[in-house]
Amino acid sequence: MIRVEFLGPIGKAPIEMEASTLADVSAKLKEDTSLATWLDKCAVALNDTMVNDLATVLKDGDKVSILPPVCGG
Amino acid sequence: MIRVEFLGPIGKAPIEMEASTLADVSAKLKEDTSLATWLDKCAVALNDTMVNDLATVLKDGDKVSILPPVCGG
Amino acid sequence: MELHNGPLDANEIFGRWLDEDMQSNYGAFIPFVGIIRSEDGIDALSFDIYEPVLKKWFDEWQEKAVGRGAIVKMAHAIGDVPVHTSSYISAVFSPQRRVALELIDEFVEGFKANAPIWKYDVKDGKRIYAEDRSTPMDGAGLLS
Amino acid sequence: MELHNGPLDANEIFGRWLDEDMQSNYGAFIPFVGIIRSEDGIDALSFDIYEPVLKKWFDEWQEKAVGRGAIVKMAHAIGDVPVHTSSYISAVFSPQRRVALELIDEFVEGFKANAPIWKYDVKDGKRIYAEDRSTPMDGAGLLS
Repeated sequence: MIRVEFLGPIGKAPIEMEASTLADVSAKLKEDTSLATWLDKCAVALNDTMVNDLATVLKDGDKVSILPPVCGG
Repeated sequence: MIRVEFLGPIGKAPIEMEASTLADVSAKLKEDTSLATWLDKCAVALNDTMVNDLATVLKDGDKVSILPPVCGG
Repeated sequence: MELHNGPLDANEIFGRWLDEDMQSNYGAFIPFVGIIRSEDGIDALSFDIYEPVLKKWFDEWQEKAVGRGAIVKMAHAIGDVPVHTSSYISAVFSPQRRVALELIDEFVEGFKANAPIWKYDVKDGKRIYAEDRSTPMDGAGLLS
Repeated sequence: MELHNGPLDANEIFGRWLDEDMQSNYGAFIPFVGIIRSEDGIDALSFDIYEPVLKKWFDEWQEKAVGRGAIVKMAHAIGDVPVHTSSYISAVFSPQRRVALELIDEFVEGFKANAPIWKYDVKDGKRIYAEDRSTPMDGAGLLS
């Protein structure tokens, strides 16, 4: 099981799922219509490190964070 | 009569002279060997406004300032 | 890097940062102080921060700065920050003027683009995501 | 624009400038603090300033800044400034981040090139003109 957290304004509770790569996470999140407007604008962190590759392999207990568009300052 | 002041590190007392243009001032200062190493590096102000033209006309009581290379900060 | 609940005390932060490194033989210290402007009828801006990723982002910048002989510092507010108070201060100490001026520009712009911070307008007690002023982070769209 | 005898009290100046314009609805405040580095065995740097021309130089910059919706401020030390103390602070207030970052860079570089200030190393009680670090002002050589 891995855990997916939605940060900032997405306002969605974390979910747990089985997934062996980020591509699996992508496939599952695309089924969720409440995320339809978010996914193409969001970046992704794995265990708090930004990641850029859908082939990234996941292991039990991993944390995947979904980061929407930012505006600090 | 006009007055010529030498600023900062030049360390030379002000002098008074007759001069109708800045070209006259230039001619007189070039006769002063103590200024030989300064004149080509110095900028000029007339009554505290920077000037760039040797033909600038002077009148009685004018103040010409000689400004050597700067380094504020 | 430091996070504060509510507006920053810019004087306290400036004085403390200066004390920390005034004797470190840097020649230039440039803080950037962000102040909340009164516009569009807002009472305040409000901020969410994801600290673990922000900390890594900051540590990478610190490494870059040190590689150029400089250091960076940063403070940001969490939660509501009323208009005409400060939400964000970043700073550079560097031996040289040029490095300091270039680094503060890059650091502030890099921050705007990739620090994991979300901004909301506070109007009539409501908190509205500032979507139109927000920027997708590097790598956005990976899962889409 | 303000001139002080001896080192600047950076905290006092920062706090006062911030108080003056924190409520003026600017979004960014960037001070540049120049600190005397210990190098080449100097005890201090020392400065001569020709205030009438500096004032005109500053007023022209203020006009430029106002034309871009911003303002500039400046403080400089006269006389001796010991190592690890501050000789120079300039600052920009601007509604926008980009204008602030660009203006502080231009203002500090313009200052270096054309503010009528002369710098001396202070070593073993002697005051030595910092000729090799000095720059002829725009229009230099007119009388040569």
